[in-house]
Amino acid sequence: MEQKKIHKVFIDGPINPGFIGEAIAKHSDKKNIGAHSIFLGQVRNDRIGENEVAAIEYTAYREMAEELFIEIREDAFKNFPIICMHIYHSLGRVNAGEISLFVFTSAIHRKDAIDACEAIVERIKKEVPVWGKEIFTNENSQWKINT
Amino acid sequence: MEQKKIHKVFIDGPINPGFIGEAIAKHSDKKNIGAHSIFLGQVRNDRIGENEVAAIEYTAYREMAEELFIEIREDAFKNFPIICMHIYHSLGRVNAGEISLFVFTSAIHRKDAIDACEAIVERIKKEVPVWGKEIFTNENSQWKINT
Amino acid sequence: MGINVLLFGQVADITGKDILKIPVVKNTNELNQLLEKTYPALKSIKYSIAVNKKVIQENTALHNEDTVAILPPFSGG
Amino acid sequence: MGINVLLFGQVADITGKDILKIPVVKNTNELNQLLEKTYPALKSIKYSIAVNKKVIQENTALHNEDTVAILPPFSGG
Repeated sequence: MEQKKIHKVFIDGPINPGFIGEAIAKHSDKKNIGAHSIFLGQVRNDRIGENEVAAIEYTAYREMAEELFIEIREDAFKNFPIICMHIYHSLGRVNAGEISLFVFTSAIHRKDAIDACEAIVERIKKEVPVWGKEIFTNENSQWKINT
Repeated sequence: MEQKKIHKVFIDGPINPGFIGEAIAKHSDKKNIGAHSIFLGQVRNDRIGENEVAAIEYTAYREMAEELFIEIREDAFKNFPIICMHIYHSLGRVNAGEISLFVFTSAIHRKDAIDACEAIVERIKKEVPVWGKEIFTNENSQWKINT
Repeated sequence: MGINVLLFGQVADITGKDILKIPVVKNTNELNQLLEKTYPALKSIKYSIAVNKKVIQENTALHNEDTVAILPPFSGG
Repeated sequence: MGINVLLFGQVADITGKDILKIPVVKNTNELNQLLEKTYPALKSIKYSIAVNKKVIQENTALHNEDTVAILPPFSGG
């Protein structure tokens, strides 16, 4: 079953939109799927005082994060009647306008795909030990705080 | 503003995953976006008795549907602080495993993108005059009923 | 002179056409009666009615050149 | 012999390192005291603690070879 095929979550650098298209295409042979829900996190060029965010540099406590991704995955299959799910998260530098998080759920019915996707995103933001350092256009930096 | 650039919603045949990737890529210059939410409807190979759905053939009352898509768009910008939104819907034959609906919302914050996307999908399913005829593998057919 | 009646999905299957030109009737209730008399199978299905591209909830007056659409349950997406 | 202390984000900036080897202390409260004595700037930030990759909510006994991580607020996604 799909549930067992666990891919690597962390990707070096930004997540390519073409990769997202390919991930979608791979589901065309799962003909019991009726609905996909996708969440993408994109790096914003926030202005903080005089400064503008040029990029975020992500680091993680990988061993712990990878265990958590497995737990989030198992819980998602337990809590929602989904057919498959995928999570990708960037490490390293991701420029403003580039994508750093890709959560993808698929189900027979739309509500299940949508609810699962949202629940997974919330858990990632809250529980997974990843840190983003905002790199400003002037090369100063500060640690990001999630809202 | 983005709000004014209204593209064609209806697409002949399935929505290509590569097209979805390209639509995502186009948002990399909108650097105030922090979150994208995407919903995709995929045609299921449902079994109904002895029959299996091979494809859905979509027809629409186009003039009315197009007015509704504009209204849905305007309401989405009124009701949610989103930065942009796109809807694509197939007409004609879409095979099982192919994509027939693509709803794409973008916002500064994730909750707004997610809530707007879900609200738009619900309105499309409920209000837009589109009909799907399920074509079975034996070439029989029946009109689909949305749940 | 008359009213354009657009027919979709299951309704078009029942009537065998996707457009009807009919003489002006007073209102949508009269149009319903006329259609269900001509195509009794319509009585067995649920449909809604749009007048000039707006779904109506109650009996609505009709005028020359109005476009009425007979809409079986939607199944897009 | 000892405990591995992993330091991340803001905490690693404060300590200037991303790993500390320290002698065994009895529990996480003792570890906290030790760290905040050595790096007083830690007192001014919020952090949580994971013992062997599990976030703990209360004082937790530590043993030889345990791995403790000092985790400033997450900001992934």
